[in-house]
Amino acid sequence: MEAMLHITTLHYLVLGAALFLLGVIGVLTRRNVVIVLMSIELILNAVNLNLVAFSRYWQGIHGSTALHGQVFAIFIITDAAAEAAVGLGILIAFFRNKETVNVDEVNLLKW
Amino acid sequence: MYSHILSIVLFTPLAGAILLLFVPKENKDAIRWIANIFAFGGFLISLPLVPWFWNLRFEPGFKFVEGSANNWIPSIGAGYVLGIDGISFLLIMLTTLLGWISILSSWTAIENRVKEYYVWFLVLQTGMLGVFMALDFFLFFVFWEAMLVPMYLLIGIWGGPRKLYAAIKFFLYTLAGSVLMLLGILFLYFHHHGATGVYTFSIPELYKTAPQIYYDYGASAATLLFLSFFFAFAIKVPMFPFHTWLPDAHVEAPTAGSVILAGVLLKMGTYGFIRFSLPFFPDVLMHTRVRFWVMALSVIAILYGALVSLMQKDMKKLVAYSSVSHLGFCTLGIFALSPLGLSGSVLQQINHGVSTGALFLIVGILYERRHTREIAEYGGISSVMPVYATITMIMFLSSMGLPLLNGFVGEFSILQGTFMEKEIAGHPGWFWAAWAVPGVILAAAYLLWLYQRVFFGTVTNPKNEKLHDLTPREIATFAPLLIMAFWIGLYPKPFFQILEQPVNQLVQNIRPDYGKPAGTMNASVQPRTAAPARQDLAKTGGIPSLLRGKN
Amino acid sequence: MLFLDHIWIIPLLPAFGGAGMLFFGRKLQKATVNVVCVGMVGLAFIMACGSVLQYTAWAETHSHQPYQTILYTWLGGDTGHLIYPTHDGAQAPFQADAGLLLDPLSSIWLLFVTGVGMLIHIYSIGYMAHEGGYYRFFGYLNLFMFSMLTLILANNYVLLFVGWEGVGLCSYLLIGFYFHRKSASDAANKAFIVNRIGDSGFILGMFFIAWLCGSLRFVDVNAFAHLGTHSPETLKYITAATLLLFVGACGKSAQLPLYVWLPDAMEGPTPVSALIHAATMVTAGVYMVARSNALFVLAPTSMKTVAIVGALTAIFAASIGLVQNDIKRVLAYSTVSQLGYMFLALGVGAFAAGVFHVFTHAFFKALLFLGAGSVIHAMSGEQDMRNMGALEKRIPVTYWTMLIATLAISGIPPFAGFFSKDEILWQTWTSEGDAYRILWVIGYVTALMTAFYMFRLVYLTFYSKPRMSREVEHHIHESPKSMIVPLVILAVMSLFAGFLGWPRSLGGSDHFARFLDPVFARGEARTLIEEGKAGQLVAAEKEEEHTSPTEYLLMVLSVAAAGVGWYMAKRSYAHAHTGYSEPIKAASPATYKILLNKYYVDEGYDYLFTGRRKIDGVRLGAMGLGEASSWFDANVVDGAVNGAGWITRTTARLSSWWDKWIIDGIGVNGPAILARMLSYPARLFELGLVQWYALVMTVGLVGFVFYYVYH
Amino acid sequence: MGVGMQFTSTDYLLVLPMTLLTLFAIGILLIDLMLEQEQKWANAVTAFIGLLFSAKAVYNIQQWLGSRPASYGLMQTVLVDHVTLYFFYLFLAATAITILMSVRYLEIEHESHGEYYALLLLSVVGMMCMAAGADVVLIFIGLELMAISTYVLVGFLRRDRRSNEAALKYFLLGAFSSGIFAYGLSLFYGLTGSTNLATIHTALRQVLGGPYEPIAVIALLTTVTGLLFKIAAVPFHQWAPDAYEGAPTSITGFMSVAVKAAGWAMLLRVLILSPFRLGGLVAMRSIWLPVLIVVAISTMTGANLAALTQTNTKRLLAYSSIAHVGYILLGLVAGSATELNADGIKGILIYLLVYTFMNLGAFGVITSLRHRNVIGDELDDLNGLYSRAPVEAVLMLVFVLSLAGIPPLAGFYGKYFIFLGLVETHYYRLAAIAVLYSVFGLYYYLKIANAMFMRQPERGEERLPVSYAMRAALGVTAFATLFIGIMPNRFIEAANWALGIANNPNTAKLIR
Repeated sequence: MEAMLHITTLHYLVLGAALFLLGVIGVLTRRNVVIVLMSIELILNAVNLNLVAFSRYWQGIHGSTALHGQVFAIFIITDAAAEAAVGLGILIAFFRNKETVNVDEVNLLKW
Repeated sequence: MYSHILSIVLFTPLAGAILLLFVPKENKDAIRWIANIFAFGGFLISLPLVPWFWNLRFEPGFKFVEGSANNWIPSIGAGYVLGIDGISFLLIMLTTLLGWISILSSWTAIENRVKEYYVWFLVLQTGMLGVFMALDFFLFFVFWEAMLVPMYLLIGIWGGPRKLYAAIKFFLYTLAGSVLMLLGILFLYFHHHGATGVYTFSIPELYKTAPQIYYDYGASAATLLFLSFFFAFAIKVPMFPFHTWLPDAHVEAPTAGSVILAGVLLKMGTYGFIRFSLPFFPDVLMHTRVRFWVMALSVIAILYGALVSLMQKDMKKLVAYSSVSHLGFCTLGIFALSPLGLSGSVLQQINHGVSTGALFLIVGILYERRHTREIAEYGGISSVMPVYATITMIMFLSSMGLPLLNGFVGEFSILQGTFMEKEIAGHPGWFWAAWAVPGVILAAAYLLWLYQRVFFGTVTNPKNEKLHDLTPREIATFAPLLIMAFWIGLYPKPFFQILEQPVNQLVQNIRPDYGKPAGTMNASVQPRTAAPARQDLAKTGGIPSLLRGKN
Repeated sequence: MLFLDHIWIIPLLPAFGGAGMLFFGRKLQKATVNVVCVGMVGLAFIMACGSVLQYTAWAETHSHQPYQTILYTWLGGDTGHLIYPTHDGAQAPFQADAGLLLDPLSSIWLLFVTGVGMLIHIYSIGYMAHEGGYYRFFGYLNLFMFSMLTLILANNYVLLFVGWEGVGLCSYLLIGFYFHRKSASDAANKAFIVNRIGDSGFILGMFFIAWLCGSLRFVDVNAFAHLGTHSPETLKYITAATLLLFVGACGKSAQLPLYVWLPDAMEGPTPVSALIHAATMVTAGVYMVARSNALFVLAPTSMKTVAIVGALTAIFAASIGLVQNDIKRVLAYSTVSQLGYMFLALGVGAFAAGVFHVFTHAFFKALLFLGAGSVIHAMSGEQDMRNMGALEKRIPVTYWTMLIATLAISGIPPFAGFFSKDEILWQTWTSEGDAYRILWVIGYVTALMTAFYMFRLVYLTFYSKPRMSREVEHHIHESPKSMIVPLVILAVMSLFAGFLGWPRSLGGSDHFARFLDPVFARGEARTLIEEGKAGQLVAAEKEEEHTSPTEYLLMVLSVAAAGVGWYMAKRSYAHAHTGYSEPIKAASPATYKILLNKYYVDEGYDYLFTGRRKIDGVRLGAMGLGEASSWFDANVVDGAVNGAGWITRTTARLSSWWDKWIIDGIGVNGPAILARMLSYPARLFELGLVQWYALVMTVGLVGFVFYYVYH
Repeated sequence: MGVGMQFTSTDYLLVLPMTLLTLFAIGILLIDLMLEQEQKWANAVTAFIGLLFSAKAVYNIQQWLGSRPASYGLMQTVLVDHVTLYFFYLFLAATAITILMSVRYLEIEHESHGEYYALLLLSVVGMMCMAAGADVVLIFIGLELMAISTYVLVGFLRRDRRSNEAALKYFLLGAFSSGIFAYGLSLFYGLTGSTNLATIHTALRQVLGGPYEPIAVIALLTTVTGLLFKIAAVPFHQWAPDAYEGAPTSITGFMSVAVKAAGWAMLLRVLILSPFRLGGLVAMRSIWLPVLIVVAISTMTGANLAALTQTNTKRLLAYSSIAHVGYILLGLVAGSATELNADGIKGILIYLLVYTFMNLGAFGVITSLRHRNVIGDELDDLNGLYSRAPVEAVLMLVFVLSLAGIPPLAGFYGKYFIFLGLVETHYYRLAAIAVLYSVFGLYYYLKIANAMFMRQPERGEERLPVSYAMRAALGVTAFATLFIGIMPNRFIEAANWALGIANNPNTAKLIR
């Protein structure tokens, strides 16, 4: 039993979960749309982290070809980029008409 | 012709409606003529049924059956199957007749959006006929609900001041009842499959298995199922606590709409009771508590409706409430579950169609001339419009059940049919009859009082001095009703003969112990399995057991 | 058998007349109307006479069977498959034929209905000459004849009920003939509705009979009644049935407590009062009970009820009649009273006597009314006797005929009334049991009263001092021929009709009763058993008893009573001048007041049932509820009508309130309103803020997670 | 894992529809550059042709499949079965109708750009991936492709604040939800070591200790959240009303129909891979079934209540479409109650079919009301519509009644099969609730009918110009609504075919 710190999948999971929660909280609390956007990215990163960690984990079991997780992660990264682009585009269009980036002022449509 | 008569009768009005779509809506007279021609044609085309049916009147089962089960939507086992027995035959004739009369009656009454009006009216006509003809539950349900739409529009577009409220109330109220029925239908559908391994909505087929539900699922389940149908029909009739849509709908609806509403639509409820509730849930109906409630509600409706109509200030509302009372008689006759009561009930339905239909026309005629239905606005009319007054008197008398007019025949048979039962829900039959009889007195009271206030006395209101008497067209609308009133009153024998076979068969199925008149049993509905068989069914329970219990 | 075989034509003749009048009458000349309507009734009368004659011949050879002819099956499919269970579980077909039955009983009615009917039609020609709606009047009259004849000739209860309701309708139409007068249409409604109350009893009674016998034909019912012994339970039902039938009779024949409509019915034209409310229609009840005698005798309770109600009605109405001033009302109450007599007779089992009284009464009461009509005609519409007097010379024919009628009704021999009334009293007396002696006393007193008020009428009208105004006096004239002739004929009849029932005790041979024997014999015999007079089963023995000294004594007594009545009337009114004094008033003002106000019955009904009258500010009965609810309406239900009418109307208002606010309100609109109310929070949920939405999502998610992870 | 890396003709065939659409999308973008403002209609035509080609491709697949129920492709990532094809046809039809509805509308809005049609086609590609994907990666990518295109389309009216806002909200929440969704998928990958739904299924069977394995539960619920968001079920629905109201009306129709259908395709895929090959998360049914029941009830309740008092037609229809999701969810409940229940699933398919036509029709009518200076999406804009545009009014009546489920209109059969399934699987209470809510729903549909037929128009009686394309669109939708209503058999058989059920109800059983 040498006191050497093993970083197991669980650690990654916990980290992922933490990121995820941070992201969620960010989405729920921040006023600035841009930051909300970033929080969403945070969530996606949590996902990526999970995927990569799991991919590692399963390689340990099925051998080195179990790359689905990593592939998925790559896709998600791409997707995140696309989302960001579109999101910012929409935000700009919005900003053009209503000089604000505060979510709580996005309240024309309701009830 | 002979083999497809029902389809022809059914779709003639619809054809008219479709034809009307191609007439420019500015050309009002052409539209009126076409509509009337088709309505009258619909009536004429239904006439051949009379001799043809007459020859078959004692034959068991449904006549003029058309189409085969599952030929419409095979993948769910629904078919376009039409067929009639004595009960539906009479109601169909009533529908074609009233349809024509009410369309004729709205010649001058409807001035705006004429085309639309007649289109919807003809569509409504087809819908109602379909309800009475359908031998497939799915088809029945389609007609049953589809027919709400045109009625809703008729009330809502050409109605009075509170038309929106009335129209929506009518639609929602009646729909609320019927959706639960849909679930009930589906239950029967699966139960039948469980029993026979066949999915079908064919009503004669369901007749065979539905009564078993009582033994497969127990009394309470069967009762719930019964209720799911009961509400649909009770609302349509309308029976006592469910009647409040009626006055609103009637008061707001245009005259012709009221005529059809009272004359035909309400009959769908009673028809539903006779066609479905009775054969499907005989044991539930014989159940004391259920029987007591349905009888009690009928009696309450009779008295309550009469009492309320007594104090109405609006003629139309008065007539509307009187319908509640009259329909109370009909349901009383139905739930007495005796051949006499049943035939009386059907006859009374026809009578109500004729008399109350006429009453609404009568109110409509005054309304057309004075644009008010306040009783207080009138008085001494009989000196201004003698012909009108005479016809009104006759129709009032027929409505209050004066002998030699139609009303009496129906009420008398209903009351006697109820009276003669030794025991209904723990009370002797005469107990129920005795409760119903005051309705006859009250009927005289509210109608005569109305007549006195409207027709007797001197013309006090200057607006009433110039009223012109009935035009030939208006007289023409009344003529057939008068003829019917006197015919049924003086010589109802044919009607009783037409009704004899179906009602006896019904009672046979509900109460096999009831006295057995020879040769009225019907093959299409076989009596439920004998008591011992029921026992083991009850024991084993559940659908699979039916496979065993079937023979 | 020309007539008998075509007996069904008899009711149809007036039916055609009536229908013709109602549909085409407006265009016709009065002459045509007369020819048609009077002609129809005339023909009917001729056919009636013919049929009855042929029947009597026919009956000889057919052991006095009733003659029955069935036109077609009216109710029911005539296939015997539409069945119902009877009380003993047997199956009976639902059936009622349009069939006619002629037997001695119906023959008698047939004769006097058509006969008197015809006379009154003729009379009306003159009387109604100047009235509007001439054709309408005759149309209704013919319609009435049709209904009445149906009622008489029906061979089963249902068809009888047809006529029963029919006459009710016609009386409604004729009472309301002057429909522009509110009082008239009110009276009409009152008549119809009160009759309906009786009819509902009748219907139920019919059902009981059908339930017991499995048929409503009179022959079957009689057969059932006559067959051997009945179980006590059956007898119980028979009692119920007969009592219910009697309720119907009370309505139609104006017995306590349903008599109230008849006096008001005088709103109608006088010929109507004569025909319908004196001679024919009101005797329908008697006819029906007599028709059901076989059943009634099986139910002693019912018999007693009939007798008591009859006697009470008789004296009750007579006492009111003592002080009335309206000439027609006097006659109306006297009619009620005489009807009571008839029921008394039926009640004690003296059916023949009762019928005989109907027969004689038909003539002299019709005559009285027509006479009164003639008087009113002469007095140009005046009906109050206080403004008449000394018409003896001015309208002699009327005077003489009315005098004869008065003698007849007062029971002065040898006028018709004497025989029938005496017979009734005698039969009452001979019935076993003290109760019947009391009834006899009542009847006797009634006889006295009758004589008094009738002669009071005569004296106030024809003798005494003229009390009418100048110009009225100026116009007084004898009525036209068409009115006089019937009066004379009727007078003759009232003089001689009684001879038909000339009692054996006076050396006659009671043709009338003998004629009716086939109908009643067994019935009366049965009563005797019921009354424990085992000894007198046979009619022969009755005869011996008949000739007992008691009978002569009673006869003398009743004549004496009439005489006394006459004398008292003469003494107090022979010389009445303007402002004369009523003897009863002098004797005891209180009594007079009560009588004048008809025992305050109408008022009482108003207090108890309708509540149209207050007792020192407090409303009882319906209006009590009415006021409460109308207060409620005014404050709660906006725009609800205030004030209330009949008890039903009040209940109706309550129920309609219930309808509008409870059933409709909570039951139907309630959900709708509730839903709309719920709709707004559901929408408010939709804040429009992204983060709020995200929060909701998250909460939803977390909620599910928590549910599953910790449950 | 020795999967052959070379593509076979099968692979090409199976993805041909997507490929074609993608090519046409790009083509449109290119062509658009050379088109003058008044020639923009050409884009629409191109897009339409693209759809036709794609449809032909789908038909080819159908032919090629023949009697075989399904076929895998692209290394097990694509699973094309009859249901998939059914959905393909549905997407294509919906998109085609949308395009017909859009042409004139965009001109009025002065926003007729090629991107619009390109994005439409691309989103269809995404939908097809969702419907065909057997691998969560593909499904997720498809989802994003569809979603992102739709974000843009929702915000397509750049100058309209409501449009911007709708887009922004939709985007933020959409991204948020797909994040959550992806997180769930990642967890599943962790649990099973595979992204292939079939494998996930088998693996889950072994992995699961009890069904209440916490990780699994969290994974499931997060995933389901993502799915329910896409079909806009309470409580994940709130984006829908805003997005629907703000978006261009044509797109609102498109979203409420095609996007929702795609969401359903994905839902079915993930939860029960395919009627021919159970997979996905079906093993955890005991967990997600109750969730679905709760969601279904709350969806019907919330949506119906909120719709009751709406004054904006688009928003009202948005809520109504949410309510419909509630019914369809009940279909899934019935459909997966025991072993798969034919009628329940069939209910979903038929419901989506009829819903496509009637709802698109309704939005089509609203779109046609859009003309100069009148947006026409307020309930009052419908007042007296009958006198202004009788045809539209009657059609609208047909559509709303069909939405309310009045026979004999298409909508009835959707509800019918749902109820059928519920009764068959003994969910009597749910059935009762559902039917009562359907009555409830009728009320606000009648509000539309009242406005059109029984109220007087505020504005003049001037008739509305209606483009031929729009007429075609309305004609098709109306015809379908009526025809399916009166002669439903063929369509029911189509659903049967999709599920591989015999047409004779007596022998109709799912293969497994």
